[in-house]
Amino acid sequence: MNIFLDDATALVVVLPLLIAAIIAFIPSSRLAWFITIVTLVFHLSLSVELFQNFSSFGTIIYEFGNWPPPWGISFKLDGVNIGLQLLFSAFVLVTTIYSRKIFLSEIDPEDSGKAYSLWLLAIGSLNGIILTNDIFNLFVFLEISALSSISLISLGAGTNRKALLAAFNYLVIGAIGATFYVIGVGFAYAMTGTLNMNDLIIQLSQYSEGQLAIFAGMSFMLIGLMVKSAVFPLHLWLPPAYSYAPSAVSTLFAALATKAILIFFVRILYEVFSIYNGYLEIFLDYILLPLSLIAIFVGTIIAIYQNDIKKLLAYSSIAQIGYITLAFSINDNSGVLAGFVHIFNHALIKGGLFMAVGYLAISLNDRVTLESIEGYGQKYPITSYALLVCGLSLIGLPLTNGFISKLYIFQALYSNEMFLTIGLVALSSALAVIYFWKIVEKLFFSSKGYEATSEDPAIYIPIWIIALSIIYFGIFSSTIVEFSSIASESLILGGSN
Amino acid sequence: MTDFLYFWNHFAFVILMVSGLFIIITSQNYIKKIVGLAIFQTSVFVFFVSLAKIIDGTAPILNSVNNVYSNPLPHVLILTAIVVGVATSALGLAIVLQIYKNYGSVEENEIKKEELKENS
Amino acid sequence: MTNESLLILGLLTPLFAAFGSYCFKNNINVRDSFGVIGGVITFLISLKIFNGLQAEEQYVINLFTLFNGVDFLFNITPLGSIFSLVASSLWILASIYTVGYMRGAGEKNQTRFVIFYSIAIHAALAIAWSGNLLMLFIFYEILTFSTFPLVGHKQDAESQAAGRVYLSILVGTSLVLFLPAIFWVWLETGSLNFTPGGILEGKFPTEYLIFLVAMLVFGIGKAAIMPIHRWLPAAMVAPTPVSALLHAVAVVKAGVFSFLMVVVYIIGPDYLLQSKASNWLVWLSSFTILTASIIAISKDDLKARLAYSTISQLSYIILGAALATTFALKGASFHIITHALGKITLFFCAGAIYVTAHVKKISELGGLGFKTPMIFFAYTLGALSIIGVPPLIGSWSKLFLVIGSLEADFLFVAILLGISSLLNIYYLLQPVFIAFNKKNIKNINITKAPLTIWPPVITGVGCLFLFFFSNYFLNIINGVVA
Amino acid sequence: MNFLIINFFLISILLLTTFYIFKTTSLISIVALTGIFTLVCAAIYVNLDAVDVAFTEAAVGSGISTILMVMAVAKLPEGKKNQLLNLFPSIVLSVSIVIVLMLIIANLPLLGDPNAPIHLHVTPEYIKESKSIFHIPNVVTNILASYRGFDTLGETIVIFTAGLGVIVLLTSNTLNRKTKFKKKVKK
Repeated sequence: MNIFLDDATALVVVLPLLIAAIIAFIPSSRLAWFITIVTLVFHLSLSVELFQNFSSFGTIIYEFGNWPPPWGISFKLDGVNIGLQLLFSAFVLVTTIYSRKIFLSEIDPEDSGKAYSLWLLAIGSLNGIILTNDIFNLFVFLEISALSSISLISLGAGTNRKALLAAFNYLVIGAIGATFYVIGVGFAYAMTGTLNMNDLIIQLSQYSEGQLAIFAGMSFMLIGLMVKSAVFPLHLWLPPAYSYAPSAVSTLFAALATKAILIFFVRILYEVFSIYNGYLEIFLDYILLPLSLIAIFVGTIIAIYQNDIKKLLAYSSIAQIGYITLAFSINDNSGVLAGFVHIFNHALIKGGLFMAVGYLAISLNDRVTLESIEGYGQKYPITSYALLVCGLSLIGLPLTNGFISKLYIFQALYSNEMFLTIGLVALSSALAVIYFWKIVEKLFFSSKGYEATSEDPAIYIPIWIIALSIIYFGIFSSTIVEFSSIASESLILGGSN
Repeated sequence: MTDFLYFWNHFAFVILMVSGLFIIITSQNYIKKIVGLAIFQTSVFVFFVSLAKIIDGTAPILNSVNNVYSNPLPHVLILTAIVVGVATSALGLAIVLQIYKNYGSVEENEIKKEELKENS
Repeated sequence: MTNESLLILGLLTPLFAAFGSYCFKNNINVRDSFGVIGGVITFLISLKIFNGLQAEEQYVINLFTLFNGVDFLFNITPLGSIFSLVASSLWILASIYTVGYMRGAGEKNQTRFVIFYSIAIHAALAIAWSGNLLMLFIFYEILTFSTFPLVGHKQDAESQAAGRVYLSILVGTSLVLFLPAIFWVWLETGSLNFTPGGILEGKFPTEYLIFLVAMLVFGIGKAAIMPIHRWLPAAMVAPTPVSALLHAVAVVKAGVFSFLMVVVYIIGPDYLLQSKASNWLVWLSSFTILTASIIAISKDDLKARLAYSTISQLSYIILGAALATTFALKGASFHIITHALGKITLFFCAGAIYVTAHVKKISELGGLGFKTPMIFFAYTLGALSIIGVPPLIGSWSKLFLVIGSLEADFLFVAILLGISSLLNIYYLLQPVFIAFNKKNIKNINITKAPLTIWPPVITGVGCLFLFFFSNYFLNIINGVVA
Repeated sequence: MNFLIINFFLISILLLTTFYIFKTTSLISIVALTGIFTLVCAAIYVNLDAVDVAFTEAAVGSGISTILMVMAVAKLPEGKKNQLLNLFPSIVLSVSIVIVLMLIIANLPLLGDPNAPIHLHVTPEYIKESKSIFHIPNVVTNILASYRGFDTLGETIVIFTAGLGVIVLLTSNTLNRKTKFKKKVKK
């Protein structure tokens, strides 16, 4: 075990990527799934180990090939990403357990080796995005994750051919986003000569000339990342991609993909951009804040008018990402803290919702629309109640973790005296009731009567793990808040260590 | 005049990038969109390689004649980026083939029309 | 039995009743008896707690910390014990009545109905006993969600639309106004605990108190002050036991109770009185009292008329809270009891009339009084109590309110209360006159449903009987204000 | 200064090719033009001392990419007449991007400026250490294989991912065979 520990930081990323190559051509779907599970259990144990290392020794910098930064590539595990790393490992394991039956009914068993291979590639690359400390290396991971996501999404064409259009759309928009990011990297590199995040900060604080070019570089990087993390108005690829992907895939992406990228987004905002405080303020107050508010309302209102439930959830994601960026646009500790809290909580909530809807999708063998699920609360009670729990959390009722998010967002807004925004956020959370209640009404209070069907424990147990964790973190919120405060403090206070 | 020559690469970067974007947005043919994407990405490659150049420098291969070398790091980055770009195009082409199989067309506006018809 | 376990048992009993009903869903007699048994147990517990509070015992239970300064806390206040006593005692009668009504009217999905009925009572009890504002909010929401299936019980287009109005107004106002108001209090004071005398004084910017009061009174949509009253008439499509529960016991009372709790234990009556932040509310609630009464007169549907009467009566309580003087608060607290008793009698009667005679409209009541005299006897008692005629219990609360308004130098309000009583007389007693008018006699087939007749008679006689035992309540009401 | 003039002409050819790609509607012609485009790029890279990049561009961009395109286009119908949609918004977008970028790139170091920050930081170490540690004359290879070897691993994985994706799309049962998965596709 010890030989792994030294390289644990790299292994959490490299291991899934390498195992992916092994399982790609395994014909047995069960074996492929089993290897994936074993890999991810190992992944989780490494993450726990990393967390313990972090809590006793602080920030971990891993240098590839022992080349010290800025000459080589390095990973950085600090307060900002340690919490997400842990959540990520745990969540992908749960999702993978859940994915088996879903894949079996949406993807031909002969393809599931390839599907799990792409699945591991997506996991490894997203983890790389979380950990990397090199701005160009991030681009490579962005591309791996984009290509594997696109392939997985296009597998949804087995049930609906629109998945192909969604995948192509994502490919084009995603590539534009990634290229914007690289242009930004180019500008930043041209002015500083470095690619390492920490060194970039040091270099930038030394150069006083060419601020406009650096500002432009940062803006390009941010725009690229905003495309990738579906920040309004650059979100157009997300709803079709999430709603036509195979259900298990939607779960993974909705919960984690955008969050991983958002982590790097705030890193650039608060670690690099903060050197140019004037620009940062302008960007936050006049661009990010209004965009987030528009995202919240547009996402919510479009979601209200959706009939297809996966699409509805996808638009709700746009609004929820809006909440996260809204919190991040408050330039102090409380705002960033709230943003991190909501990143954790929304990952759980949206993951749980997509899981439950995914189960309904495979039992229906069709698109999950408001009409088609009428009375399914009686037919599939266990799954439906899990959906109810997640949905109540999405609205932000007390005793669920959604409430904790709301609490911290309100606190951050209040301490910055943004009272109008508080009103708008409160209003939007009430609007969220409308679209969620449309689902509940159809599920539980429909005139169609069904006998309860026996549900598959392999699917509902993972769903309920998420649902229970939503309640657990709603009542005992200290874990998530602690992770978030470590993250926000190391981001705001200890920017470069 | 020489300033203009020095500036020409940056100018080309901007023009290429914008025309790539323009082709992606306006053209309805999926293949052409992929080509537009390739042009868009190539603009960045040109930009990076231009950054690396030093006047009177040579290719960054150590020799005894010259001591000034162009910057090798952007070259490395662009090597990666080229491969990534081609990989993206390849995947895009595969998707386009599947789209053709399913829809019988590779023109975006036609497919959208068909989708609308199907929905109504 | 320790105080803590008593409290927990009281909270869990309705849930056990719900679970029991679910387990015995195939044996309808056993299923329905759980409601009655649960009612008796919670009533006894509430009574014991009510007496215990007068003996200055403490009923506090703190399970865990939710977040900084806010615990998962139950703490029974005198006001809470009154509300829990009302809710639990009327639950017994309501569940007996439910059996008669639901079977008599042949409703579907009775098991679901019984279960959510019990859960709603649980939520009402938890609201009554909650120890801080957030706990109150949690159970306030649970109450809303658990009564939604009751409102939309018939599952036809009309009741679904009504259910949506009900839910969207109540949840909407609570999320947009109530919850931010709670956050505001927490952010300013760092606490949400119900403390006698309030927690705001000295910590909250007085000039903004008026906004807080507005957020609270409109955010607590269950209090049905105009213009947030639309949900209440909409919810009338529900079966009558629900209307009785909603409009007399659990839901609307939870609303006004919440507002009273805020005034008494969060803002503090003295602070509110000094700041004059609720003067506008006096006017608004007066307006609601009058307008709702006038609308009630125009309604021919008996339940709709009673619904508007409820809106009007609830504003008495809001008015009392807004006046914030000692007597006004006493009157408001007492009015929770008296109005609950009176209004549940009226609703029981309306339901009984529907089940026995299949009549909903007031104009079609002609001659019914001779065929079902017991119902109209009970109805008259309930109506007189609400009007405030001595020697019925309702006269006490009105008296206190009048004194309270004079105490606060609102002579206008005292006059208004008089006018409102006159209107009450008209719209509440008109059905009785029609029913006992020989000219209008119609041939109506009477179905016998004794289980729907006795509960209103009991509550009606209760209105009369308890007038003489009002001291029993007054002791603890004095404790509310002190 | 010869390289500047050559550079000028090559870049001009590149821009001209782009214009023709935009104008042409025949797919096979577009593919051919793309081939020319990448070859001109390769020439530009050689002129700018990026021989490794030029080699890769010629092999991967001009070679493999063109072959893939030809293979794809062979299976597709001829391109339709140019149908340009969204013309107005894209013109507005393009013009605004051009203006913004022109302002910004005016701040960048000019082509070949030996005092640009990128030539002063990090890179000198690479060249120095290449001499002393690796004894491999090609600095690009050193960086690619050692300093930034992890990027190269990532690059390989990108190719693997794309390859896998192409295999899935073109040969998988889920998408291609008339199994139960195919039936559900709405025609």
